[in-house]
Amino acid sequence: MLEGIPLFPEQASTLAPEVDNLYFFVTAVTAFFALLVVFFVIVFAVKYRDRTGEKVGAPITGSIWLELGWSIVPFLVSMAIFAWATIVFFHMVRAPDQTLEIYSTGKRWMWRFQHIDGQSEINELHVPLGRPVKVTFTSEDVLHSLFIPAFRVKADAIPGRYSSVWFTPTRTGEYHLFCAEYCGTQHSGMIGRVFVMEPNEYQAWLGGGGGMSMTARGEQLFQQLGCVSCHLTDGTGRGPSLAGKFGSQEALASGATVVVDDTYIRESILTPQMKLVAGYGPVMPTFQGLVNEEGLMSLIEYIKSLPAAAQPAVATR
Amino acid sequence: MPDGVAAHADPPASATGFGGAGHHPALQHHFQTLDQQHEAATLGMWIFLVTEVMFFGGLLMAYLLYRVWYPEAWSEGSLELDIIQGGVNTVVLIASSLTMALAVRAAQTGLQKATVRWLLVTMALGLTFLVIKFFEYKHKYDLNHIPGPDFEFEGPHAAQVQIFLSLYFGLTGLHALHMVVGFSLLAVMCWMAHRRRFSPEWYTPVELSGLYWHFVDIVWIFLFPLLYLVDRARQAG
Amino acid sequence: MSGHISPKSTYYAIFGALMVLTAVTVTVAFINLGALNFPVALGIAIVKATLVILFFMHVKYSSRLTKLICGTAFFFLMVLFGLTLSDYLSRGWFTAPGGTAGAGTQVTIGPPAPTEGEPAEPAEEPARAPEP
Amino acid sequence: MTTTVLPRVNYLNVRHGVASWLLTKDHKRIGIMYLVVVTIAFFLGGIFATGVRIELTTPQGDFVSADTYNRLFTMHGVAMVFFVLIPSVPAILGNFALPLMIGAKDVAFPKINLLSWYVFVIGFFFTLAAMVFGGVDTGWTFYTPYSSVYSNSNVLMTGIGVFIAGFSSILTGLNFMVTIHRMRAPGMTWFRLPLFVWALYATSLVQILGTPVIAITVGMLALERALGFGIFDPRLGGDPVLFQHLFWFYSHPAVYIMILPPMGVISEVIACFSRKNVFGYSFVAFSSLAIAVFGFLVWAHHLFVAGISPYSAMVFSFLSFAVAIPSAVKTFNWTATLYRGAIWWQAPLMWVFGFIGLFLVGGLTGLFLASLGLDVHLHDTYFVVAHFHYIMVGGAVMGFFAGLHYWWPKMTGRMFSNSAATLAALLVFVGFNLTFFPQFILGYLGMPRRYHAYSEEFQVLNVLSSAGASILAVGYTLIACYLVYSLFKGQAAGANPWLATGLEWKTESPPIPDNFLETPIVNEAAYKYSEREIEVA
Repeated sequence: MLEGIPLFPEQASTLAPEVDNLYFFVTAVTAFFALLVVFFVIVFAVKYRDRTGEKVGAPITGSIWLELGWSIVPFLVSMAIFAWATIVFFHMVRAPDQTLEIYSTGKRWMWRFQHIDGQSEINELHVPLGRPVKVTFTSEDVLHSLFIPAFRVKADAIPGRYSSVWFTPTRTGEYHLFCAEYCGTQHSGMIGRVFVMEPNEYQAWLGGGGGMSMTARGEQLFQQLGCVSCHLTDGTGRGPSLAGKFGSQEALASGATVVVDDTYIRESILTPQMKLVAGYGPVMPTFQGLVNEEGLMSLIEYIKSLPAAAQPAVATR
Repeated sequence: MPDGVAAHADPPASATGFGGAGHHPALQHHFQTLDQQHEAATLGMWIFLVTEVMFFGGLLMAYLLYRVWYPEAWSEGSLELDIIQGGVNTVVLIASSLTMALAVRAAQTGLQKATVRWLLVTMALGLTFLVIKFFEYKHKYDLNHIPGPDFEFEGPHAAQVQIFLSLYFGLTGLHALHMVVGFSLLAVMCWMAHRRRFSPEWYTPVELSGLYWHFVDIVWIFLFPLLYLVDRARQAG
Repeated sequence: MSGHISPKSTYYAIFGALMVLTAVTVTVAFINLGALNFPVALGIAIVKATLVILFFMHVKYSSRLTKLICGTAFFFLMVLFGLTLSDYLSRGWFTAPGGTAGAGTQVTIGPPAPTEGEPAEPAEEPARAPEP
Repeated sequence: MTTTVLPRVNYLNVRHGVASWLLTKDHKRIGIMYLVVVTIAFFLGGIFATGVRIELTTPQGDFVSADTYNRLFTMHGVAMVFFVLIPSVPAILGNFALPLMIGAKDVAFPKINLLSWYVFVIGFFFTLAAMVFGGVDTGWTFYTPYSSVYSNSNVLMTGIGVFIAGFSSILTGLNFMVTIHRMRAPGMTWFRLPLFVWALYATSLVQILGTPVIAITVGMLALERALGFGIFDPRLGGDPVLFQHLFWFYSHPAVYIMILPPMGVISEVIACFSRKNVFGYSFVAFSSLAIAVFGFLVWAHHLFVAGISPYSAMVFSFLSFAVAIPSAVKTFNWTATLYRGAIWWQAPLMWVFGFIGLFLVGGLTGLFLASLGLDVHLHDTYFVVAHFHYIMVGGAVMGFFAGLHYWWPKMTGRMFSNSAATLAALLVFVGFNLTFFPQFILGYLGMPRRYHAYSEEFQVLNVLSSAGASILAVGYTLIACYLVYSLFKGQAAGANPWLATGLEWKTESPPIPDNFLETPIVNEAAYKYSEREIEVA
C-alpha cells in the first residue's frame, strides 16, 4: 500500500546528496532526543502513577549538574549541526568558475529562461548533464522564488536585483520547477519542468532553436542605444571603457569602491548617477523604460564578453 | 532580569491589608496605598514610552537603510526642507519641555495656579509648533512634494527623494499626531488643575503627561538633525 | 508622594544647555566634516535627549527599574538597527568567483525598468485594488 | 485554609445583564469576554482551514477557484495568528489567573484592561469586515510588493484590523508587566512566583517591544498602498526585503507570545498533577526570559533565501540554534518533574502530555529550518507549514487547552467530564499528528506551500492530512460540547478540585469579585506539595 507514497525526492544534482546527508543526520539526532524524552515521560507517568490524587511527590527541587548537562550537550550537538549546515550552505551560494550561464525572469505567472546562445523558453529549462549551470534571475513584478526540489536549490526572485542559483545536474530526466514564494492568483500555476539532457543532445537542442545569441543581442543594443559613442574601448570616451571591466574593482567618485557585477551594471544603466565612477561627470542619461529585463541581461552578457583592451583605460581627464 | 534584586530590598505593595482607613479620594479600590498606585502608574507610563520608542524605531530603521543606500538623494531631499522653520520649531519644542517641567514642579509643590499657568504656556508653544508644521506641509503640498501619484521633483534622484519625503512625512506626521494627543492631554490636565484636583500628595496625571510631552520632545530632538541637517555643508560650500 | 523636586535653576540650566547644543548642531551641520557630519549630529542629539531624560524626566532621581527600562528600550532599538544593518552592510562582502553574485547576495540599488511601456514585452499594468 | 463562610456572591453572579459585562473592570470577566471572542475567531479560522483541507484532497484544484483558495488560507492565517493564538493564553487565561496567582484584587489598570478588549474587538471587526467584503489574498505575512501594489483584495482593511489588534496586545502586555511588578501580595517575592507568572512576564516583554514594530510596519504598508508613498517599492529603489525584516522582527518573537504562556501553563499543570515542585524552578523561570530576549535576535532565519547576505544568514542561523537551548531546558525540566512524583492522571495532564509530544516534534524540526543548508530546500515548503503548526497548534493550542481545563473549575465553579476531556485530548493528539506529520514528508519532497493545485504524486499524503484534519475537527467540537454541558450540569467544583497549591486555589470557585476576602500573605515558595499535607477542599 505504501508504494504509492513517495517519501523522498529524487537526487539530481551534486548538491542533493550533500543536503540529504545533512538531513539524515539531523533527523537521526532529533529523533534520538525526541524518543528519549517520550520514553522518560511514559516511564515516569506509568511508574509513579497515583490513582488517588492524595499522595505527594518526592521533595526534589533540582540539580545544577543535570541542568548544566542538558544545556551544554544539546548546545554542542546543535553547534555541530550548525557548522555542517553552514558549510553546505556556502557550497550552495558560491558558484564555481566556468558555469554555463542562463538568465531568467519571473513574472506573474511564468518563468522565462534565456540561454546565452539565443534560445529562450517559457516554463521549461533545458540543461546539460554534468556541467555546472548558473541561473541568474530577477522578477518583473512581485516576489517569486525559483525552486527545483530535485537539485535542492531555491532563491527568491526580487524585483530590482539579481539572484542566482547554481547546480550541476547528475541525472538525466525531467524534474519539477516551482515558484515557492507566494505571488498571487496563479501562484500554483507558476510551475515548469527542468530537462536534464546528455551534453550532445543539449547541443543539438540548442542548435535547433536559432535566434541571436545574448552577446550578439547585447552588442546590437549597445549600438542601438548609443552606448558605444561614449564608452570607447580605449578609455578616451565621455564614459569609462567597459572592456575587461566585468569582475574588477572600480573606484567611485564618492570614494567608495564597487565590484563591477551584474547588479552594478544593471544599476548603472537604469540610474547612472547613483554610483559614478571616479573621474567621470554625471552625463549619462537613464535608460529606464528603453530597455527591458532581457535587454539588460543581454547587455550584461555583452559587457562580460568584452576582452580587456590592449591599452589600459586611463581615468584621468 | 528586571528589578529582581530591587524587589527584595523593597517589598512589593504594603502589608496594611484591605480597606485601610483614610482613603485619599484618588485612591482606586484595587490598590493598597497611594504610593503603590503612583508607582504603578509611572511604571506603566515608562513602559508605554518604550513601546513608543519601538514604534518610531520601525520608521527610523527604514530611514537608516535608505540613508546609507542613497546619500545623494538624502542630501537633495533634506535641502528641500526649510531649516529656519525646523530650527524655530526645535527651539519652541525644547522651550515647551522646560515649561512642562516647571508645570510638573508647580504641581509637586502644590502651586495650583502656577500649574495652570505653565500648562497653558506649554500648550501655546505646542500649538505654535503645529502651526509652523502646518505651513511647512502646505508649502510641500503647493510644490507637489507630497509622495504619491502626483509627486513631482526636479533632480537626478527624484525616485529616491520620494522615499526620503515619504519617510519625512511618515516621521513628522506621526510626531505631529503625538503632539496633538499631548496637547489634548494637557488640556485635560489644565482643567483638572483648575478644579484643584492635584496636591503634593497626588499629582500623578500631570507627571505622566509631562513624561509623555518630554518624550515627544526627544523624538523631535532626533528628527531635526536627521531630516533637516543632512549635508547642509553642501549648501554652505 | 515622594517625587523628586528639582530646583528651578536646574531646569533653566538644562534649557540653556539644550539651546546651546541646538545652536552647535546647526552650526556644525554647515561645516563639511565629510563622513563625520552624521555621527556628530547624532551624538549631539543623543546628548540632548539624555539631558531631557535625566533632568526633565527625573530619571536621574528615579529607581533602578526606571533606568533599566530606558536601557531596555535603547538596547532593543539597537538590536533592530544593528541586526538589520548586519544584513545590508555585509551583502557587498560576498562575491562568488567570476565576479558575479551568489544566490541573491548583492546590495542592490537600482529600480527595475518600469513595467509599463516596455519595448519588447509590455507588461500588464499592476492592478490597484479598489479598497472598500 | 479559609474557614470563613464565603458569601455566595461571586464574580459571575454579582451583577447581571449585558451592560454589566460590557462595562466591567473585573479582570476575571474580561478574561471570559476574551474567551468568547477568541472562540468565535477560532471556529472562523477553523472553517477556513476546512476549506483549505477539502480543496487539497484532490490535486487539480477543483473545489474552489485559485482566488478563493488564496483568500481561504490567508484568512485562516490572519484569524488564527492575530485573533486566536496571540490573545489565547495571555488575554484569556492570563487575565483570569494572573491577579489571583499573585494575590492581587485586580490588574494594575483595570480600565485599560477593558479598553484593550474593546480595541481587540474593534480590530476583529475590521478584519471581519475585510473578510465579508471579499477577503484578503496576500498570505498572513503581507509581503510587499504584492500587498502594497498588486493585490486586488482588502489588504488595507485587514491591515487596519491587525494594526488595531496590535494595540490591544501592547496594552495587555503593559498591564501585566506593571501588575507583576507592583501588585504582588506581601511576601510574594520574585522567586516565589508561579512559573506561569514568569512566563507571562516574559511574554509581556515581547508584546511591549515587538508589537509596536509590526504596527508601524503595517502602517507604512498602508501609507504605500493607500497614498502611494514609497518605502518598500522597488520601482523607486525601495527594498521589499526591508518589509520582511521589519515584519519578522515582530512576527518571529510573536511566536514566543504564542508559546511562552502555554509553557507557563505546562509548568503549573505538571507540578500540580505530579504533586511536586517543578524541577529546576529558577532554570525554568530564567529560560522564559532567555527565550524572550534571544527570540528578538533570530528573525532573519525567515529570510535565508530572500537574498540576505550569507554572513548575516550565518549569524542568524547561529542565534536560532542558541534560542533552541532554553526550550530544550524547559522540556527536560518538565520530564524530570515527573520523576518520583505522585502522578494523578487527570484530563489537564493528558493535554500536557500531548503538548510535550507535539512541542518536541515542533521544536526539533525547528533545528532543520535553522540549518542554513537544509533551509534552502525546505523554505516555503510544507515542511515549514508542518513545523509551525506543531509549535502553534501542537504547542500553543494544546497548552491553552491544558490551562483551560486546569482553571475551568475555577472560572466557572463547575467540573467537566474527565473522561470526555481525556478522549478529546487523545482525539486531538492523534488527529493532529495525522494532519501534520505527512506535511513534513510533503515538504521535503518539495511541495511548496500556498499551492492551490499540486502534482499528483503528492495526493496520498494530502488526503491523509485532510483525513487527520477531520479527526481534529471532531476533537475540537467535542471540547466545546462537554465544556458547555458542564456549565449547566457540571458538578460543583469546590475551591480546590485539583488539590493544587497556588493562591488562586485558596479562594472560592468562582472567585468573589475582589478575589480574596483579605490580602493573602505569602510565606513559602510556589509548588510546596511535598512538605505539607494537602488540604482536601
